[in-house]
Amino acid sequence: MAIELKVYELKDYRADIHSDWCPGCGDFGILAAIQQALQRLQVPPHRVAVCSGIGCSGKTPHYIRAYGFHTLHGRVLPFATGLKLANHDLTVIAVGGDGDGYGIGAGYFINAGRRNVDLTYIVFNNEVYGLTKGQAAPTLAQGAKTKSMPEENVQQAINPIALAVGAGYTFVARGFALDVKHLGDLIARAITHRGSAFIDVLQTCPTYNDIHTKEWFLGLDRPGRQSRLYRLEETGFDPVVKNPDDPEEVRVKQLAAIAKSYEWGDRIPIGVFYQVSLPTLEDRLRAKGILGEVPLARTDPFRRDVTELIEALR
Amino acid sequence: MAIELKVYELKDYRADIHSDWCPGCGDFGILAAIQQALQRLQVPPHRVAVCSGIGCSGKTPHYIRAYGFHTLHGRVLPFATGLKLANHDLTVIAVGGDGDGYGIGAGYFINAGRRNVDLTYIVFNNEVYGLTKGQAAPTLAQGAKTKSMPEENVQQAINPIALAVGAGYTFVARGFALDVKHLGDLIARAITHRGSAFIDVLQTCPTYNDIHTKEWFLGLDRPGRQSRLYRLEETGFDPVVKNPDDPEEVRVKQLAAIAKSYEWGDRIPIGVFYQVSLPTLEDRLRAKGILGEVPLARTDPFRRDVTELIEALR
Amino acid sequence: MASSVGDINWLIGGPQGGGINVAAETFAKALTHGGYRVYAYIEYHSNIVGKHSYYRVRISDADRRSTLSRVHVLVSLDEETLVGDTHHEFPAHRGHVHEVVPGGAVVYNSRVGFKPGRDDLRLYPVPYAELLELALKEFGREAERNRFRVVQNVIAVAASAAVLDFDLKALTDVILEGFKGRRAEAAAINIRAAELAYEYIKTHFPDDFPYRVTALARRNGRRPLLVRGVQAAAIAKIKAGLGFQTYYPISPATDENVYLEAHQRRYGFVVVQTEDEVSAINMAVGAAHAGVRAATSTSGPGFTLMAEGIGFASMTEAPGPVVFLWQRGGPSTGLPTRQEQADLRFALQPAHGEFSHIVVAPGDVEEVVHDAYVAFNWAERYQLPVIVLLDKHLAAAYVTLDDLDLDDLPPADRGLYYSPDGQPESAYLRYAFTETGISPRTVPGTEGGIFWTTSDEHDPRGHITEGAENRVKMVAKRMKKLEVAAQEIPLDVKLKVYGPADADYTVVGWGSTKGAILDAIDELSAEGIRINFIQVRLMRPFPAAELKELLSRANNLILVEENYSGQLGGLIAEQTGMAIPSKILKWDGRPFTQEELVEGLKRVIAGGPATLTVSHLQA
Amino acid sequence: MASSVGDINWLIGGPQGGGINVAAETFAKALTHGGYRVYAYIEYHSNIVGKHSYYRVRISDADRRSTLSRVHVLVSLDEETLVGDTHHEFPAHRGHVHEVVPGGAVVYNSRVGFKPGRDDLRLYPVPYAELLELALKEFGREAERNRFRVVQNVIAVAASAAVLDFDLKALTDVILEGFKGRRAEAAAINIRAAELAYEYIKTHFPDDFPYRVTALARRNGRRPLLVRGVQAAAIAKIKAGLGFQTYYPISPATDENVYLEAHQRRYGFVVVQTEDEVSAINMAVGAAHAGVRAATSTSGPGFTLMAEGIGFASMTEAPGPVVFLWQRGGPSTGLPTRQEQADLRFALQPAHGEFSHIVVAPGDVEEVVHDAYVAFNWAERYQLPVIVLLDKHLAAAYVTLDDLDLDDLPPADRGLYYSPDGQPESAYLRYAFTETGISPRTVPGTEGGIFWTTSDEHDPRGHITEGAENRVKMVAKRMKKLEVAAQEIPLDVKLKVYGPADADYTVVGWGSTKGAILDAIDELSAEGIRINFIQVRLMRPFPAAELKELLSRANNLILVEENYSGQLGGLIAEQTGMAIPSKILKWDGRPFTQEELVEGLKRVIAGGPATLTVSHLQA
Ligand SMILES: Cc1ncc(C[n+]2csc(CCOP(=O)(O)OP(=O)(O)O)c2C)c(N)n1
Ligand SMILES: Cc1ncc(C[n+]2csc(CCOP(=O)(O)OP(=O)(O)O)c2C)c(N)n1
Ligand code: SF4
Ligand code: SF4
Ligand SMILES: [Mg+2]
Ligand SMILES: [Mg+2]
Repeated sequence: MAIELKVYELKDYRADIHSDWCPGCGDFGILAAIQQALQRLQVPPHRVAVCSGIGCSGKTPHYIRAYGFHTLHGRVLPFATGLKLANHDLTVIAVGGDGDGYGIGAGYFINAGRRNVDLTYIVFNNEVYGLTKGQAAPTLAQGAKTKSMPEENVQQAINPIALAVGAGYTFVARGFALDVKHLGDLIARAITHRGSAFIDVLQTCPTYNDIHTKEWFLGLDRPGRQSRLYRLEETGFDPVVKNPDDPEEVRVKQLAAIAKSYEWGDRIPIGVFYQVSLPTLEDRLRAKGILGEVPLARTDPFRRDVTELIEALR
Repeated sequence: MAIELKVYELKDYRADIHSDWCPGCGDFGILAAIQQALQRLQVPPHRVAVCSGIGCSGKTPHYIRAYGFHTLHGRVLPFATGLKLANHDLTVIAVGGDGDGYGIGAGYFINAGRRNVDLTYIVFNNEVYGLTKGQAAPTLAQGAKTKSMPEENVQQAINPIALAVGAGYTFVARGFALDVKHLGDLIARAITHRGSAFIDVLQTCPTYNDIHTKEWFLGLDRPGRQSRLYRLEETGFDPVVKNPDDPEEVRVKQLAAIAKSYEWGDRIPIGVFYQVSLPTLEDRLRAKGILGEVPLARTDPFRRDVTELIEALR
Repeated sequence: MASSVGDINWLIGGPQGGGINVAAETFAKALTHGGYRVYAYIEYHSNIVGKHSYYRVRISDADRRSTLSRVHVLVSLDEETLVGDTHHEFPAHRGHVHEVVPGGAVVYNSRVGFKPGRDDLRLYPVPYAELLELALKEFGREAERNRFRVVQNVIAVAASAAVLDFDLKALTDVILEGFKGRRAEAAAINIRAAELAYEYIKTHFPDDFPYRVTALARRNGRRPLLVRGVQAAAIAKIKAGLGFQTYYPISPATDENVYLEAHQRRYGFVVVQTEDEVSAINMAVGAAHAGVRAATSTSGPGFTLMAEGIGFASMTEAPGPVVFLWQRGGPSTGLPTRQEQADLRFALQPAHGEFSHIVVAPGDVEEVVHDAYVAFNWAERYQLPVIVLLDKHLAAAYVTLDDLDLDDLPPADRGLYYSPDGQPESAYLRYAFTETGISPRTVPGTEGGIFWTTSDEHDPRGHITEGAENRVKMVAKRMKKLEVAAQEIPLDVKLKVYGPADADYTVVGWGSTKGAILDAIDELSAEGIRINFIQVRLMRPFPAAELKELLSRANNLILVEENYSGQLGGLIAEQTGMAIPSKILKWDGRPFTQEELVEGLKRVIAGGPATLTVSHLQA
Repeated sequence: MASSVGDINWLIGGPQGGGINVAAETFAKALTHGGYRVYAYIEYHSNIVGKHSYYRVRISDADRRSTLSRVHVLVSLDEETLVGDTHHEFPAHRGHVHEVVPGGAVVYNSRVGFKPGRDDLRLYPVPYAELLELALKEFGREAERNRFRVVQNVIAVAASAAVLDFDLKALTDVILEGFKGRRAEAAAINIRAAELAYEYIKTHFPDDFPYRVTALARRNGRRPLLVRGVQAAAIAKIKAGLGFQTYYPISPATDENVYLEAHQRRYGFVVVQTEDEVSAINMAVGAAHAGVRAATSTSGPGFTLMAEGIGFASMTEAPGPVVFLWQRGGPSTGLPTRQEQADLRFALQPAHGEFSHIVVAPGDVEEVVHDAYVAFNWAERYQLPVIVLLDKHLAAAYVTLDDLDLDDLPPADRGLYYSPDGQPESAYLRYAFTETGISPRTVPGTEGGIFWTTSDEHDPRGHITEGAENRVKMVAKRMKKLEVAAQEIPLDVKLKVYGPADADYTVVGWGSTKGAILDAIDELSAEGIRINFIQVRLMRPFPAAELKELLSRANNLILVEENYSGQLGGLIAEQTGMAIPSKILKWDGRPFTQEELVEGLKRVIAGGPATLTVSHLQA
């Protein structure tokens, strides 16, 4: 009997449902990039779980043909972590907005960095709360005022890349929603990376964010119409730690990543800022003999003999 | 009539109640340092509000003669922020454990950095959950195992200093609980600093943390018995941003602080890592005409005329 | 002055984000200025652009407080409004044509190839785009037709106004008011487009539509208000001396917060957008302890995150905050933009353990004003958190009122303060045991008034203690305050009765169903049915004795709620031991229309099933 | 075999963190090995070192399930145990001497200048330090007297064993077992110290203490178990196939988690310590959706943070998790290490909106095993979260059992799975409408089984929809599962009746008060009072009809609860319309002792007040 070698096409990653994002929303680009990455890696759709928080971004799983979990506002990382640990054979992608991830979800964003579970976390950074009609997100600069805001923002913006490095993510990158090809590459690298991979995606929100628009990112407002974005990999920037056991190299690479993260305005880097190969939480649990090769979800735990536990109480 | 010039003594900051910390707990040192700082600055006790989370550390307010708010686990920063904005004449000090601040409170730790409200946040970093009997806190290194833990820690530690800088705190320091004088100085500087001041305090927990003990910090285990701690200010390290409007200087100083934060093991820096003078949230609200000079708690808002609001609905 | 218009229901439908709100609210305002009483309500999706949204404006010469199912004039901005989304695997609706009364009007874009599938309608196909083009041409701005696409909404509205024979000038005046500042240049184009559409109808269609809103004179010469719950709540809070408001964006509470944000400078209070609702409640508790009147606003999902902070506020006897809970469809994220009354049970016990708090549920805009205001008095007098339980219906529905009367509100009551004069500091016990359970407080910063507080059980000084005797007394002290509140709160804030005392049927309900219930019993009374209504307002402390008394005297009780399980019914059974035999329940995310409720009540009266489910579909 | 010992209550008190647990548990185990039935329970502060803690061990030859107030042997490790902390501004207790029965024993350090203030006690001053010194000398380790200070506890225990004439060898055997591995070297010193103390009593005091526990023969030759709720729950969970457990440290749930952590390697499941309870619940929901049996354990403050996740699990019909809620004194942080049954109301409606979940409240260790186990079957069969409601009393109390019987438990029931074979992927509807409301599920990773899920309202495929018709059906579908569960769950898991069917008095209660209630009605029955007990176990779906039937047949109902407001009473009134006229309530953070409850019941029977407050103080 011949083994059928199925090749997945892009359409195999598309769910049969129409999106309700605004026309021109950057989310379309991110969606396409995720689908391209999955297709490039030929991950079977039924081996993928896409989890999301709540927001415009949160609707993403519905548009992908894969197991889709549209969870709670700010809780996507704990959910995805539980899912992955329960079935480590799945390719787990978590997505969410910047309010979702850095506002209400900030504690989970930081603490997931401590675990290095093998999953990919993509934040749709549009600097606003899209679905609730354009309030400032934690990435909006202090003093900025988008068209939907009655007053300028009084709170400072956080620096997602610096926080991700500080929290311990082992793959830290930034993408641009409208550069689908490049973003697709980043996502594919993130999925391939063993460990917690984080991608902050600069996402245009034509409806509410009239400051950082497609035109602005692409520099169409500038005399030479030169894009504000540049690719780190094209500048020879080397984000990858060669020897993870060398604390000095780790420190240097982390600092370089953080230093890069401060660049903003006329030149904005996208690409991989930092990458290191460290044991995942799954590896550590396996090393302790707690987790086996077979995912928990496929074990048969119904024949356990607990006599010894009871006897120990005598 | 002569104005009575009251001079506050240390005892004026002591509450008439016995502490229930374990003998030798580092918390005693932090308590003394807070009291010394307040006395040095001669802040009248009734003008001080000490707020805390839940944990051994959370009991601190009870031992200080000042308005004392022992709040919820992980919520001290939002609480203290509300208190301060409602009465900006008060000196507000928030304290809590490392589990409290970096675990359950991580989201508030990060987001408070975005506001720069004028308060001082002191984290009692003992690497364990003291009050719940010694589980790993988010500052305990991966692979470490204290005497109370059944297994080695599988999660990585976060880097509080790097996160605080990334989150936007305008004063970032580290102290040592048993160097009361130095810590008292740091706290006094933090209180004097206008904006959100953060101090991570290395705190010994003789009951549960048998790794980073007083002896270890002081290097009593080393051949030369040389302390592992050193003071940044004694090395000529300059943490202070001279020109807050110069993004380049800000970036350099922030990176220097983060670089320093990676030093651990044989040489551990204490002192101020970073300081910048930026408008506080109160300043920004005042600049907008929202907040006045008189604290909200002392305004009389009961004679408001809302006719114009009603007329606008016709 | 024209004769009674009776009730006319105007409905406009179109894609979300396409300006449907402005269109409907402009018309509603024009009608109000024209002397009509309107009740206007929007249904929309949790989506920014594109999904189906519709807005009903009920036009009457008497005060109405509910929507109607039957439509007299349907104005459609797109095809889906007419035919629904039946091409989907799981369609969400089948359009609005079936709701139009025989002889009713359908105004639509003549470009849409519309087949009504029934022949009792008056069809008004209007060339939206062509009329827009004409208007733009007059200003030489045809090139900007895309930018001005939204003016088609005005065309549709003006066309419907013509059908109804409504005064064009009254409409264009409101349009003009809408364009202030730098947008003023667009006013002329809009007004011209309205005129063209109006003319178009008058020219092409006979002027004999049976429903007409030929303008009434204004009552007592003054323009009435057009007001919705979020505005009423915000104004009452400002009046009450609000000092500090926190929020995290969430529908349907956001509008209240946006309103407050816009007025903080003028009145000198602070609004903080927090990182989540946990932060929102705890900041507000901090501010309350600091001595300001503090509040926060949210809906179910956010409220669930405030649970911990509410228990904390109560345990530490904070003088607040006041929490505004604008219910929406649950559970979980649920139906973010739809109506439901399903958070009552949760609001009554929103965290672990036993603690005192007050829950009040206003039923209309006037009560929103009252309750939002007095909630701050209660919070400070009894030193506990107060929950004002509202909902999306109250938040969003516009109603015509002659005035908002704030003069009859009681004065600010800040409760008991401790005055330290002359006494040693040790004399002050923040949690002193008293007869009422209320201990005089101080405001941090007061010399001689230092206190401690903790979420752990504590002694009168506020220090932790686990002693059994103190525990027994402290719990009782905190709970005692609720008994005192129950004695002090006036009866009509607890309960209200509408209609004849000796009715044959008694409807029991709460919150925003009040409007539909009052309109329905009006209609039934007119048909000779003797029916009245008991409105339960105060949910905690519950007026058990007072209600029991009323219920025992009533004849046939009928519970009306917008949830699945009849939560008020459960609460009444728990508190009075009396079960209400008949229930009319609705949980489809839409408020009762008057007809739905009338129909439901008639079925119950005719001996229908004990539990009757009403849905938007069945009406 | 010796004759009946009746009931003997041994109490040891001393500073927290000073080894009091080990001392008491060692003695309890020795007694169990000696053939006695013990019931042992600790009271301690939320503090690490120094505050007053005490441990009661009730010794009997019959099974007892509650503690006693009256003390026969008081063993004090410090002065506070004797005289309390009455020097404080707000004292927490006045020591335990007043609890000792006339003729009872007080064992204490002879260095303490103790004046009992009553002359009906037998005093046993023992030179703790000197005896320790003697023992150390024999091993040449006097220099280490500080390190071995804790051996004084053994001295005190051994002295009390001598007073009770308990077999020294039985005690030293257990001491020996306690020192394994690198601590073995200390065993000899401890044993020698015990011998010296035992001798000291036998030498210096007459051997005529009236209460004696001269060892019994072991029943059926086998050592019985000494087990507490946290262990029972953990073992049952392992047996049930637990795959994934999350937790955030919190008393009194931590011990269950520590137990599970210690056994994850052996049984191949994963325990994750999360950053908070929000994370704990959501991770567990993720794992449940992924197809493993998932659980989390917490107490009130943590549970309040899980509210949101529970609503989410229910809305998405996750097959779990099972949430173990170990109640403690509330509200807010409250009394972290004390007993209360005050989270029932909250557990019944732990989040906004209406959703289905199951709540079960076991009353003793055997039921903990059963309920913890079947909870996983329910979670998967009905695809909803299940709450097992326990408390600190159940968690901490050690009880003697002959065995833990796991053989009678039903087999694992994983509910309905969808099998994709041959069918097109589009055929699969994760939320298909069915008669039972249960839709067959797939496990992520299954080819042909792809589904979507969302916390928003959704269509059968799991995509968002706000359509009214779907909404009406989806809510009803989710709630229907509860009705099915109500039909399928056996009656004795819902309710149990103990005692004569035609009793004159019927106690109604739930959870861990069961032990005290059974012991109290035993005592009252022996006095000729005809009294029985209805235990309510299943709180949701509530067995309203079954209970109403029972209650209507009962004569005089008496509610017994460890909370302020009588929460079960409220639930019963809500569900059955029946109010229970008499209540015995206790909310001082300590479980009912047998005497307290007997006394309370007698007062009610004698026509006492309708609501009776019982406190530790009054007994
Ligand atoms: C607990 C809770 N609070 C608030 C909301 C309301 N809410 C829905 S989406 C959203 C924010 C969306 O912003 P973001 O996360 O940046 O996503 P975007 O829409 O921009 O993609 C909020 C606050 C909610 N669903 N749940
Ligand atoms: C919501 C909630 N979860 C859990 C707890 C239990 N708890 C009390 S203190 C504590 C941790 C204490 O650790 P840390 O914050 O480091 O303070 P420390 O005791 O070490 O000073 C925990 C988890 C709680 N009080 N509230
Ligand atoms: S509001 Fe912004 S983020 Fe949301 S769908 Fe529209 S364009 Fe996209
Ligand atoms: S447990 Fe540790 S942190 Fe807590 S009081 Fe004891 S020594 Fe201090
Ligand atoms: Mg966003
Ligand atoms: Mg700690």
